[in-house]
Amino acid sequence: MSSESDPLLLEISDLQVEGFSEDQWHEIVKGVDLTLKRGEVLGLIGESGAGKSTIGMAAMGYAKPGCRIKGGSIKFNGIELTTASEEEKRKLRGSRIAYVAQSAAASFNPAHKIINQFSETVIHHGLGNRKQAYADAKELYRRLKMPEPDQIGFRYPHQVSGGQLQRAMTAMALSCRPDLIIFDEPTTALDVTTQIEVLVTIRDIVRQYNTAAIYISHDLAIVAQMADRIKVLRYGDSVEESATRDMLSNPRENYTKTLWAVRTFKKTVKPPDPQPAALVKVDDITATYPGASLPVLSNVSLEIQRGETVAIVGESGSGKSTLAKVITGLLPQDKGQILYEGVGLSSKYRDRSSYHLQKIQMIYQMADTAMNPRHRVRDILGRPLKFFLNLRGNEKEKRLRELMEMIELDPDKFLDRLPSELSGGEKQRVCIARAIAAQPSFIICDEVTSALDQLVAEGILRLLDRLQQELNLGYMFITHDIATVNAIADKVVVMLQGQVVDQGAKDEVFAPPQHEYTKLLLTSVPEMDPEWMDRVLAERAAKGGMKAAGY
Amino acid sequence: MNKMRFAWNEFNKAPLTAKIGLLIIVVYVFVAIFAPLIAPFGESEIVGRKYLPWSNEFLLGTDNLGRDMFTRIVYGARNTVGIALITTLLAFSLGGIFGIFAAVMGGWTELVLSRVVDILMAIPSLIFSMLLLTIFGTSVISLILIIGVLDSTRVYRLARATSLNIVVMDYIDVARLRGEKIGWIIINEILPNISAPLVAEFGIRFCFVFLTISSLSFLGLGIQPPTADWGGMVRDTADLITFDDYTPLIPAAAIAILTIGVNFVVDWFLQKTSGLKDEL
Amino acid sequence: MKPTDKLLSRLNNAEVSRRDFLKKASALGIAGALPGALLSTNAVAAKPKRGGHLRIALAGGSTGDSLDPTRLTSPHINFLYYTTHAQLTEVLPNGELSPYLAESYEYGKDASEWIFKLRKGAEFHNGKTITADDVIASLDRHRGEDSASQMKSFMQEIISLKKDGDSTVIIKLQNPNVDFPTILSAPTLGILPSTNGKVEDFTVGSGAYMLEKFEPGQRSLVKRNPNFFFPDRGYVDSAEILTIADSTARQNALVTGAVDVIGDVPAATADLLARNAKIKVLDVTGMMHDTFPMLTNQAPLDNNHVRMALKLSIDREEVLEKILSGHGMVGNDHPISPVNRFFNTELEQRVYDPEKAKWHLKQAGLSKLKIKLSVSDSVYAGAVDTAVLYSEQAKKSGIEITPNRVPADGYWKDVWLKHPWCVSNWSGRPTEDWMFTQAYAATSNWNETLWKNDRFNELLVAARAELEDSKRRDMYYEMQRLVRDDGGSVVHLFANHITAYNENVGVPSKVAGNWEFDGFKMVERWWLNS
Amino acid sequence: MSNILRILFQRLALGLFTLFIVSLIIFMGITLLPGDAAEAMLGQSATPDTVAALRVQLGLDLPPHTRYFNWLLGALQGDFGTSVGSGQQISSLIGTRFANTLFLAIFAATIAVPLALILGILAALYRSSVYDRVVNVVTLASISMPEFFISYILILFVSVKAGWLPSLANVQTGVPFLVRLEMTLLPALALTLMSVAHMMRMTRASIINLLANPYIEMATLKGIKKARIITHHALPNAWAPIVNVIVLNLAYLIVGVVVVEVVFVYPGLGQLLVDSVQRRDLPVVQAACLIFAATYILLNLFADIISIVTNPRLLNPK
Repeated sequence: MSSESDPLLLEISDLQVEGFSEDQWHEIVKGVDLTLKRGEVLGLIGESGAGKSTIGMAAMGYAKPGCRIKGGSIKFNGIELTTASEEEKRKLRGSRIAYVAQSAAASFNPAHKIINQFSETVIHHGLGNRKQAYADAKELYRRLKMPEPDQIGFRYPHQVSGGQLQRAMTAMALSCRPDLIIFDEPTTALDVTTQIEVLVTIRDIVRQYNTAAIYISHDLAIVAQMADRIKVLRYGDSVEESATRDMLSNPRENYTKTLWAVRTFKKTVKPPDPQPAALVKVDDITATYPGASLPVLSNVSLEIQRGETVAIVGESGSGKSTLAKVITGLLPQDKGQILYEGVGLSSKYRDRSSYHLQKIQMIYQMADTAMNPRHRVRDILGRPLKFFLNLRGNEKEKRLRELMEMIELDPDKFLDRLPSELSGGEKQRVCIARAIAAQPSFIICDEVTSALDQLVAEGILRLLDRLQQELNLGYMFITHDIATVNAIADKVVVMLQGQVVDQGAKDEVFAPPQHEYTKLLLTSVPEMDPEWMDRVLAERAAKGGMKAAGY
Repeated sequence: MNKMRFAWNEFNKAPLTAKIGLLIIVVYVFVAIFAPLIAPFGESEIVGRKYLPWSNEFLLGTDNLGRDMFTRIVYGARNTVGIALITTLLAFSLGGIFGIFAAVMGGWTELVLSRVVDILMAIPSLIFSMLLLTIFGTSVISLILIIGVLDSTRVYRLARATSLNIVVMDYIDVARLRGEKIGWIIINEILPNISAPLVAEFGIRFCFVFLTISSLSFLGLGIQPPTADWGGMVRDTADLITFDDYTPLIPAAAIAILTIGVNFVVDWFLQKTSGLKDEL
Repeated sequence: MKPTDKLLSRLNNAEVSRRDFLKKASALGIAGALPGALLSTNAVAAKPKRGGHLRIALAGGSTGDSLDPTRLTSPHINFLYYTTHAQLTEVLPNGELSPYLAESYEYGKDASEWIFKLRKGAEFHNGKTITADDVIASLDRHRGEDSASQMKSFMQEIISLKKDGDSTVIIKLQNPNVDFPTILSAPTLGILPSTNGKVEDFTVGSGAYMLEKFEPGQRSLVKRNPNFFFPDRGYVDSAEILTIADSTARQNALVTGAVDVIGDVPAATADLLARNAKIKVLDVTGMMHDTFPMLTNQAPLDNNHVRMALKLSIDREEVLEKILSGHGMVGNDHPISPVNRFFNTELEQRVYDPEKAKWHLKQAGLSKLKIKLSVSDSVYAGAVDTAVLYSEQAKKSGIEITPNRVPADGYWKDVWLKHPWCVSNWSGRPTEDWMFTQAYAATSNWNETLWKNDRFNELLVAARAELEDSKRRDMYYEMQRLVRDDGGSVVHLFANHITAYNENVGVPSKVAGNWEFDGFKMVERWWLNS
Repeated sequence: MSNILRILFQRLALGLFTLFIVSLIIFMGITLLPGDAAEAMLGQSATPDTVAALRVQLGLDLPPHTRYFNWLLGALQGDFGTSVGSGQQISSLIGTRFANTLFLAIFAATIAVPLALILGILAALYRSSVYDRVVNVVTLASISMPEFFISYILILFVSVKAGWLPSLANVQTGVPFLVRLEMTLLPALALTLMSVAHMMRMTRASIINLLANPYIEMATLKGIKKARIITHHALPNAWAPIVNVIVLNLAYLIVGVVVVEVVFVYPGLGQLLVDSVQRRDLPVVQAACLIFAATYILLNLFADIISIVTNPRLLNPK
């Protein structure tokens, strides 16, 4: 793309950023160097807390509220941003350097039409009038392959799907034809089948306009599709940097290798039960949300046995989380029945016996919202012990410590902490311990690893697996991530639009995929291969377009 | 001991306004508790001629009956702050509990409660309290109960609205699925999480109680004499202001300073809990 | 030199303070005549001028006011009725009764028959000539069984109302009453036009001014009646009577020139107001008095020693100073004012005496007394403060008085005549008989102390029929003594009517004290200088 | 739009129900009060005889439920009866006074609302600055003063000392508009002082709250000026909470101004209501309370509609 002789567009050296929390300044970025040429795409990769977003924003001379750029130099086009005035920086932002945020839904102002948010940048920077901006917006929407490019801009953000919004935001970033765009995890919030399409359009348009970009992600496979060069970050420090192909074929640092660790974990395969007896049976369930006219689940049936993991796979809106709500009794079904050990459960949790409430537990995706932020770990775990098992005093304390050891956390250190004082992985472990505390036989795991970094997620999966072995638990594992399914499932249920489209033993369903949709899902998962995206597109084009199939 | 040290650390780190606010509150509370020891005279004792100027003997002069103004202000702290505090606490307990209850229960319970609150709020509150005070008499207890109940409608709305955000959290589902009783959920799961907006409202509501009482005493329905209360003291001497006599400014300032102090602390608390960092 | 003149000269030479002056003057029984005297220096030379628009603000008046004389009570209406409606008689500034719409009146064979001759050619505002029929219809409305009039009990004394020709009315009473013509000067007994014996229009009267506009609780607008039967009275062309309930608002209105005259100036701020060079404050000793009535049939108040102890435990001087800032005079535990004709000048003034009070308590077999005093500031401004002050003073006699503030609302129904001890206030009555009959007679509905003293009640009836003044005087003297030493009321203060006006307002040399605003007749009697 | 219409109808129906309950509560309240209109009117001069006579005249001798149903029947036909005290038609008695009350409230609101918004926006923009702190303290001090006291102070300085404005606001029908404005400016200012703090604080809080949203950061990163971010990106999304507070304060301006009316001798509905409660003038109390309740309900409805109209999510469903 770019020749070696080009002057550097962006040159960051020894960047230090601090954040203020708990009444003092902490280093977030600890002296990172970074260079970028015109038209070049640099991938920044790392786990949460690596400082990748902070560096991305610092490239615009911006630090989030509560953060400050403490030292180093940021030169954009020869302008030193660390010493530039607010006004100088403001004039660069949006026009010369643009930003594409992770959640387009949150980053578009809900009060204004999409196209007006596009034109605002152009008009505000004095680069055109409204009419010109509208025309340009439509042109860019067209190039980004958005449906109805002439009309879609006149909708409000909430009227447009996540994938389209992400494209609209890319268009907005391009509105002033900037020299540099910062993409901050632009596809993380998207479904896997949508993700690939957005990735393609982003890559193409960046190439078309020869715009330089910094592409930030936690997913190496995605970065591999987008970037010419990749830089790995950890704890605000640079780990290694090299050209994409070199990085994939020959990672130098151990840490880089661990970034795709989850793909190496495989559950210990158990021989199938000679006399299968369903622990939980979901029998022909149809359910509708109050006030809605269409059912969100239709005729769903499945079975989970003791000691077995059934993965429910599907994209957002497929009804997989709703199924969890029906099983727990939070959403009464219209039709069908939930059976536990052959006994029909009442459709409302309020009418269920304490025994059944105790035996069916749930672990949630967002450990943050699953734990009361005002309760300490001791209370969070202690309550089910007291409530279900009536443990008090020393007995309770003993059991608390046992639980903490089961989830591999030091009781002395962690028992008296608040959730906000735990890391993401630790939170999820505590949630697991809370479920275990009730001595259940069936646990619903709703996207329990989706919010976690890969290494941490792997730890959680291992823990769940170990607990299953020890306690002979049945898991219903809800996830959208095929890799996770591969790692942990015995059986797989594929859901689409409230219906089960495919189910069976993991190998029956996946190897090779039989159902069209299952196939689409599997092929949409990014692979550690810079050619993957082009390959998949070529395959799909050959087949006449999977999208046309209506998924 | 740990907690004391923690509190002290927190205090040290507090912004200046919060320190001032805390200082004001501490002084007021101290004065309220030790009123009989601080005040040089009895609460209603007549010590001299009326409207004596400030002097060494009568720090803030005397009032319209020749009672020591400083003494009245000191006792006023006890009565006014005490009554306002109890009233506000009552309003918050009632409004808070029903508000959260409505949010947790949803459905008919919420509908009925909200309707009742709407009806209570639709009746002009000053008139309503006038009616009720006339029916039930103007003892301190009925004053507290009536203002407390009428004020609780506003707290109800706030508590319900904020609880609705909490009720959708997964940890509420966890508690429900454990089979916890509504009361437990309200107190242990929801209340701690809506305390920030409630406290903010508390700061304002607390001060409004003074004003309500003083408005009521304007209509002749305030606190019983000779009990010293600031609102009533402003009322008693208010017309002097037209003659360039600033006596009524003393109790008025007592209220204003407390209002400002309380809200300084509330602002600080909000800043701490909301995590919203002002640009430093 | 008469004692009055001597005092006045000392006042002018600044030898005595105004308050001392008033105190001494009241002891001399001349306070009623004082206001005029006090003003004489600056008002005597002024000659009334015609013309102008006079704006007056008073405290009383409510949005529920009605012009129906059988339904009204508020000061605003009383004021208005004295301005627009003519009564048969009027009380002159010097306290004497004089014929008004009546040309003359006389009693028949005794005081149970009264003959009123109407003024010839007197007309209503609408041009209709006033006849005996109008008088009969107007008075009749108050005495029917279904009447809800304040004057009902007096009017029911009438056993027949007859006319003798078009301009003579003969009234026969059940019992003789020498003071009956005074009763007919009551504002609500203004004569209204009638057809076929029925009163029809309340807005039309025959007074010095005609009603232009009436907005209940807000204002009344009147303009001069060119055909008034006293052609020389009524100086201003028009006047406006405003109700401004809040005292500060009234004072501000005067200070900013929005009104010319205000009434009910709070005693506490009257002197502050007087500092303003453009504002004059007029103090009129009247008949208005504050009382603490005790129900004499309830223990321990049924014991006169207890009552005496309470009467001795109030420091009237301090109350006068602190509550009224000296704008008034101390009371002597009976309701008769120095303005009244038969004010007992021989009675010794009761003073604060905790020791004597203790002695009385002892006589009642008590070493100390705890008692609740129900008060409301709606009775009169400062009532609550007075009670608080009283309770402090009474501590010295070993009496613990707990002031109990009750709602203004429903005071006269639920507290007065119900609570053993409460606060009350009387605007006073122009005659001793009227006052005693309403508030102290055993048979009265308003006997606020439920006091039943046989000698007193005998004297009351006898005095009514007594035509000889000196004998009546002796009787009223004795009655005052009885009320003072045995009655159930602490009558501690007579409050002045404090009126303030701007310098442009002309004031006659003598101002009536029976009501405020020159006996509510100021629109007819006062003027504007430019 | 159908969305709004549906809510409108639903709320109006609920509002009518609320009004009915309010009328019932007021009726019971007044009936429970010690003393009735006859006793209240006669006051100190009441005798059992005259009270009984007046009761018959006023129709108070009927049992309570009969009186209530008579009233309700009349009210349903638009006849709210006559004042017990003055015998005036309720409509004529209340009409001008309610118009006065509305006038004052609207006048005060036209000063207070923009002022509160501007102060609040500036405070959010320059938060933690000296300006922010000063405004905070001043507004807190102003709301902690009793209403009558603020009014007295205003009168002292503006009216008595400076002589700029009249201290009396006793407007009458037929007063020219400009004179009316002049007469009511002072009470309007007093009301402004009392309501501006609350609205201003809410505006500030709502906007600061919104500033934490990703789209505000996005706007910053688009190089939008700070002032425009506040006015174009934060404010449009803050309308719902702000309008709620404005409505609450409007309700206060209409309903809660008894004290200000007394001090400025303004012939509004509040003073009439207090008078009528004291006089047990049930028809007037009923009518006034219902007007107030209806105002409150309509204002809330208005707030809901504003929050729908300013929220594209609700206005333009998917």
